Amino acid sequence: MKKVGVYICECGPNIADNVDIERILASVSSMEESEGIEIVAKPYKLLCSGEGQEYLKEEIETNQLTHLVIGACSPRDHNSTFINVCKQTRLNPYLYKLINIREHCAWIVHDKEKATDKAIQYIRGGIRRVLYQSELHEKKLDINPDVLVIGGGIAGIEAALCLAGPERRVFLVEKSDKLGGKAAEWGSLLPRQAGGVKAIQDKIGQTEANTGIQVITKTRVNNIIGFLGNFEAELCQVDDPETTTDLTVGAIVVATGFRLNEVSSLPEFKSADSDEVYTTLDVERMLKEKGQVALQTGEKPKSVALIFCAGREKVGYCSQICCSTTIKIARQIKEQNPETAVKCFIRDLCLPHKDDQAFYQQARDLGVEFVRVQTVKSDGVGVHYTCMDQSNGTEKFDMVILAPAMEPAEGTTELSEILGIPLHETGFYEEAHQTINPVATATDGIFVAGTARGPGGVTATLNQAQAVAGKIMVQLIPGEQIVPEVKVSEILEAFCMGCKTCLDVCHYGAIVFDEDKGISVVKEAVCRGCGNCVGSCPSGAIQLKHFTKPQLYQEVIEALR
Amino acid sequence: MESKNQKQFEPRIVGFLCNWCTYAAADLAGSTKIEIDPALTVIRVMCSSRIDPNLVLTTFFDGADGILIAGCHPGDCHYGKGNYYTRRRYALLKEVIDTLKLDPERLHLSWISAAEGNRYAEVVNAFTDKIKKLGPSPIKSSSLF
Amino acid sequence: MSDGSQVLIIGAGIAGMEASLMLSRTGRKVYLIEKLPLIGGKVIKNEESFPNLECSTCMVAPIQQAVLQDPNIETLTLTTVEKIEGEAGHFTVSVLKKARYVKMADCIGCGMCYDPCPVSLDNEWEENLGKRKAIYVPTAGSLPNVPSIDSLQCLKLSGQKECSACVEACMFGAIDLTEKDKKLDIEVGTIIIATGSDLYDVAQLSRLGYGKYPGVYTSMEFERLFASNGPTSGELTMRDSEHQPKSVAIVHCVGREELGYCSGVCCLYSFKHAHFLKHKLGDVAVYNLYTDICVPDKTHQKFVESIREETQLVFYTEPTELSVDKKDGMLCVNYLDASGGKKSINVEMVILAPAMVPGKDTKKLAKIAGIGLDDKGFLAVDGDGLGTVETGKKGIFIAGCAVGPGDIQNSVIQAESAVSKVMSTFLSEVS
Amino acid sequence: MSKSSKPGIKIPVKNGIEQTVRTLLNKALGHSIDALLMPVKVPSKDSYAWILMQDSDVVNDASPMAAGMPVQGAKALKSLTRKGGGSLRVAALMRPCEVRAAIELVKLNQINLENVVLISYDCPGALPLSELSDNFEAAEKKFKVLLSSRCFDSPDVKPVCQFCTGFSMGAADIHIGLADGDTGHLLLISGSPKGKAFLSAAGLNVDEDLSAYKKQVDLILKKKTQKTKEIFQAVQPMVEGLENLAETFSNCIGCHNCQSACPICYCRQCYFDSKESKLEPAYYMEKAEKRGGVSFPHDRVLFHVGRMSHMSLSCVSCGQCTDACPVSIPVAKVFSYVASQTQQAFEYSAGKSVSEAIPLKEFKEDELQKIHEIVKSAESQESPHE
Repeated sequence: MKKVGVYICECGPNIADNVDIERILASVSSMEESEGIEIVAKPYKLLCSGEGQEYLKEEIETNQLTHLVIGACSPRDHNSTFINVCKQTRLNPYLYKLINIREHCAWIVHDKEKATDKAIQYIRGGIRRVLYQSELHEKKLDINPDVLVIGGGIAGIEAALCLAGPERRVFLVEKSDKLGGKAAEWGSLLPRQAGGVKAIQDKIGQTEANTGIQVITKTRVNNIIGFLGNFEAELCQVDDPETTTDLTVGAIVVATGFRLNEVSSLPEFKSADSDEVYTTLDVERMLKEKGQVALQTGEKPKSVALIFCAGREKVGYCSQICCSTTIKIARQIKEQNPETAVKCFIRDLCLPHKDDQAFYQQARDLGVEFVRVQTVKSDGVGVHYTCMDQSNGTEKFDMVILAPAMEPAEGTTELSEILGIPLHETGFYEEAHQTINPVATATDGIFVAGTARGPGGVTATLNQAQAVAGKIMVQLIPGEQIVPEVKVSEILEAFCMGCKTCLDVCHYGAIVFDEDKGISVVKEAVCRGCGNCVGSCPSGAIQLKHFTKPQLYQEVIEALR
Repeated sequence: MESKNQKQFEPRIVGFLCNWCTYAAADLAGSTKIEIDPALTVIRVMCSSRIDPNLVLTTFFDGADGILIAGCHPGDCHYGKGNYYTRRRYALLKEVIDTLKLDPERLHLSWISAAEGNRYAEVVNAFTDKIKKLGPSPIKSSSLF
Repeated sequence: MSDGSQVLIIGAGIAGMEASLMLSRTGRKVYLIEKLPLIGGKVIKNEESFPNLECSTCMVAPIQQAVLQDPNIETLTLTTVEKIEGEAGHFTVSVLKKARYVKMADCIGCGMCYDPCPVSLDNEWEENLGKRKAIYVPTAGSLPNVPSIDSLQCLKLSGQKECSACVEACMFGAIDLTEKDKKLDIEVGTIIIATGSDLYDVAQLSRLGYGKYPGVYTSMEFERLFASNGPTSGELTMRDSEHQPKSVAIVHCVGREELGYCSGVCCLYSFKHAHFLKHKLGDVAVYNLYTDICVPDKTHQKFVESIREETQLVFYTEPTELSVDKKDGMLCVNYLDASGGKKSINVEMVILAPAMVPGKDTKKLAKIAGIGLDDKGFLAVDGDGLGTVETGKKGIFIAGCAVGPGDIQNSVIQAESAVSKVMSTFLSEVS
Repeated sequence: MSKSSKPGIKIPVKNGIEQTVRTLLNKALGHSIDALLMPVKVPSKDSYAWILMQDSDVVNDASPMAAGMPVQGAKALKSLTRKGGGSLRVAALMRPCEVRAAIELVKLNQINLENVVLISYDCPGALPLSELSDNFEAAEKKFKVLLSSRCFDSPDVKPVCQFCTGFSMGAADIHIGLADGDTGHLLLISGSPKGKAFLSAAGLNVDEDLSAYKKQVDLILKKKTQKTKEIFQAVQPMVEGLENLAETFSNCIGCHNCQSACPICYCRQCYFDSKESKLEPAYYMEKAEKRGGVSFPHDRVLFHVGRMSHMSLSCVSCGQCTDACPVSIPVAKVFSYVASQTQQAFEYSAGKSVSEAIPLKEFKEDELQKIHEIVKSAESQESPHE
């Protein structure tokens, strides 16, 4: 025989004064007959209090309750409190229901009679519902603490260094033949990144030396299956796709970086037949090799134009670091040959770091000229521009340096499909939540760091790599298990026709298709329990545990009484 | 007679609220003690996209005088994109109900964020008033359904 | 006794909360201390956050709830750090826990005690646009949802006269006017400082007329004015009148010149404000006066373009020349245009977007923690210029705007980054 | 359809249209295709069944253009390809509405067209099943006349067929044009590379200019569109408002034949037949008490409205539901009308093309402003403050 305990919290005066608890209890007890159940209905002064919780435990055990309904406050306040109470008893916490008669009755219905009627309606609905609820049991899953890092640039290196440890191996996969990525090509970093270049070289060294990190170069990812704690990855060699290796890891870090927008493809910047048109990266390389900026002839340029925001319109976003890095180049040229005329054609200066503006000011003091333009075109070494006040100008320079926008690295789209995680419209990876979950992706256990998730500088990249490491360290603790959400969707095989609608609507890729059975299957460890698939299923073949249609319908029935 | 009925008429309205935004707004409204008409009964779901058309129609044909579906503002969904799907499913349902002229006003979709306690009260009260003007759902008095 | 695994987190804003929740997942004991009576930080002051105009409460409330309900996290509100001794693995932190005069365990947040309180004063959390009592929660929906008593304003506590209105109103005996401030010593292995930042005090620039003309607002004041849970329930009625502005000038980069840096977020929220105004008032002329449009993220430029039609962009030079005065009832914003020509715009409302500056207690805290400040007065990070969250002192890390201006995303990333450092510190301890 | 995109070819009619088609298909059998799916008279000679045939003798017995459709072709094709494309190359000859249904089922992963060539024809409409069962021979004769005389406005065909605007070329790979009135010829049109390949394999190089044919089709279309208007106007009063809706379905016996016959209702078990949809007796009692009575089937109207919300977006107006209804409720007219509304709302046209996703499978962030207006306007009236 089902035995439902119904406990109404007086919440001090908050509920007691505004609804007639006695009447509620009386009405509830009358359900014994109609529903053919036993009911224990009692009031209590404050159930969320320590004594209150003890009292509940006592009641559950002594009365051997099979179900529990609590009439009190919002589940957002104390649902977890009472779930914990249940967990300390024999009662499965999913056979309990908290009814919010405070926010929904006592506090908003100012006529006591009506408030009481309403409360009765809610409580009865709760009793009906709870009778339709079923036990759910949390599963514990073993996890693999190891991590696969895709991309051997500084983002990947930093993540690997943070993560590798006695109990956690890191597989660092790089498609080229060496580590370091773009940053290693830089001649120098911003002065605030004083020891930057050396620091990066050191990190590369540490990575290669670290026994916890297995560096796998000239290799890319072929396929990924699994979920947080248990991924299987298939790698293959870049020049020989047939040669594959399999890995099992608990998490994946995407750190595939960026490339510079192909400015030569832009109509407004014809390099013509001039060989004196460079990108900022060309110049960085030049500085790294020759240690100075020179023309093809080897002579020093008498005049240099630096064009900011090249291709920004095309990509539709600001690349954040071009301003400061380009100013840095301008300064280097000026410092090396003070007599060279250095002119920067700028749009809006983007100097979001607290040190950038001073750096810019110093450039001015050095004699670097800044011209704010609305539009600027270049034709070989000829520059045509329109200023803010609509005045036009045309000048010839010995050298023109373009600061191109950052774009996602080649292969980003392919990889995103392999990983099954969405890209932002700009082609960079999309975060799980741009503001409050910025290094995670829609798929639990797959993270993204560095310029793969958007334009940014070295510091930001390192920060994100460390953030990813942090996320992984707290989620995959060596030797510990994880407990996935239990209120997840489940497929009713008898009803599923395999139309795949649910696969299309699931934001988390939590539903896969079983080709043999021809039906959908929920990856319970991935499902977040929103129920979107339930709403989408034309065949009513999916139900969300603890929010099943019969359960909700019981509430409806009482609501319409 | 008509008016007499309306005086005594206490509508039965079902409100399917998403846990993260609108249910939170209801809590906020509660804690600020705004008076809200008791006609609406709140049914909490994790996401408005859980609401399948069938559940809504069943509720409707069981004689609900009004049905409110409310969730996060588009773009705010706790689960990414859920409420965009809610919007499409509602659009379909609405179209059917409109076409059949089954008092479309009885079915209402609203976006109410967790911060909009006052607006929650406004929407619920206003919707209730509207239903009161409409009168009881004819379904309730017909043995055909 | 500390085994080195305990963590102290100073500041319960988005960064502090994120770090706390992450570390608690590892079973660590976390002490989260906050000087205000509520947690959530600055984010919850925004109705909607850029660039996706998401409801901030909807984003953060679940996080606040989770923090307060987490058995591993001990949240100490109204608490500040007095002393930090020892080193990584064995810090002893003395904190001062101000009396709340309301017992957390007994109060259920029904709010019955507010009305009886005879004291009414400006609510600083609402940027003084609203009123509060001496016993109060800063805003509806505050978490923890437990009031505190302002001992300086409370008639009894300030010794002005006998009063026990709140005590009588409380059915739970939750109010204890005899409660005393407490000093606590906390043993922790590592510390994360996430004390956030303040906004530049625009009153310092008298030329901008803030404080002189009621029509001049700071962007934070505007946020609260717009907020549906704010003092006006989101009605954009002007401070000094019942009516809504027909024309608004939003001035970017306030204090940038004086402080010598760009805060990187003001442009975005200023455009957001332009959008709010158009959205809510419709018939209103909005001007955004900027020196540089700084939108450093893949989504930001798109956002600005999306609201491009809703405002008129005005480029101004020589920020120090920009001034606000009043001519025949209208506020008049005077500025220099691209070619240095004097121009002015007449509006009813001016919103000043101030730079982000170090929190006022930053200096004190740096001293206590024994870590350095940078030339701007923010907490200094350590390490080859590629440092992110490490300080000069092992075991102490910084996250969020205490390091420098940044947006929510940035704060969260730094918090997560700091967590990885805490974890590794601890790892190296055991191994 | 421009000349290049849908070129055609004329072939002379020998011994009737059906024989011409059979000969054509027989040529392809064993070469460009391995099997044919077509209607064939059942042994008792009073109905048709879908037969998958590889033998040319069977092909010669087939009725490519059957007088009626006891089973919707898409259902047959579904049974054939539910488990995947298979290695056999099949050509299926169907009415345009059957092709549309097939396309919808492809989107719902119920049909796989990988190795299927869809062949359709300008459809004069199908005769009601009742006529076939009453007097099959007469019915067949009648239909043959419609075919050979290329008649597209017969009052004898099923009600939905009379105002069917999808009677002509749709998403089929090959379409047999009859509407141009040139009774001496068939116009073969290739609607896809697949179709083109099929024809050229049969030694037919398509390059016929279709403009003349198109004109004819458009003329018929105009008439049918006009007819649709009239019918829908007549349907409205039958469905608008609870009373009328209840009235229209009042003699529904809840057999759910309409749903079983519907090619789009592909669910293994309809929700409305499931235990879940039934209530505890106590609840019926309570209802009876409140309403003075509860009629059974309890979900008589709900069932139909439920189906509308379930399948109307994919409804292809084939009229099988009406054929299947034992109490002659004009189900098809009603659903066709509702479907026209819901599909319009999403600017969607069922069965038009595989590339058009079913509206409930996707969304756009910035869309359905109408919905927002509904919300806003409703709320603005609701909250009149200020």
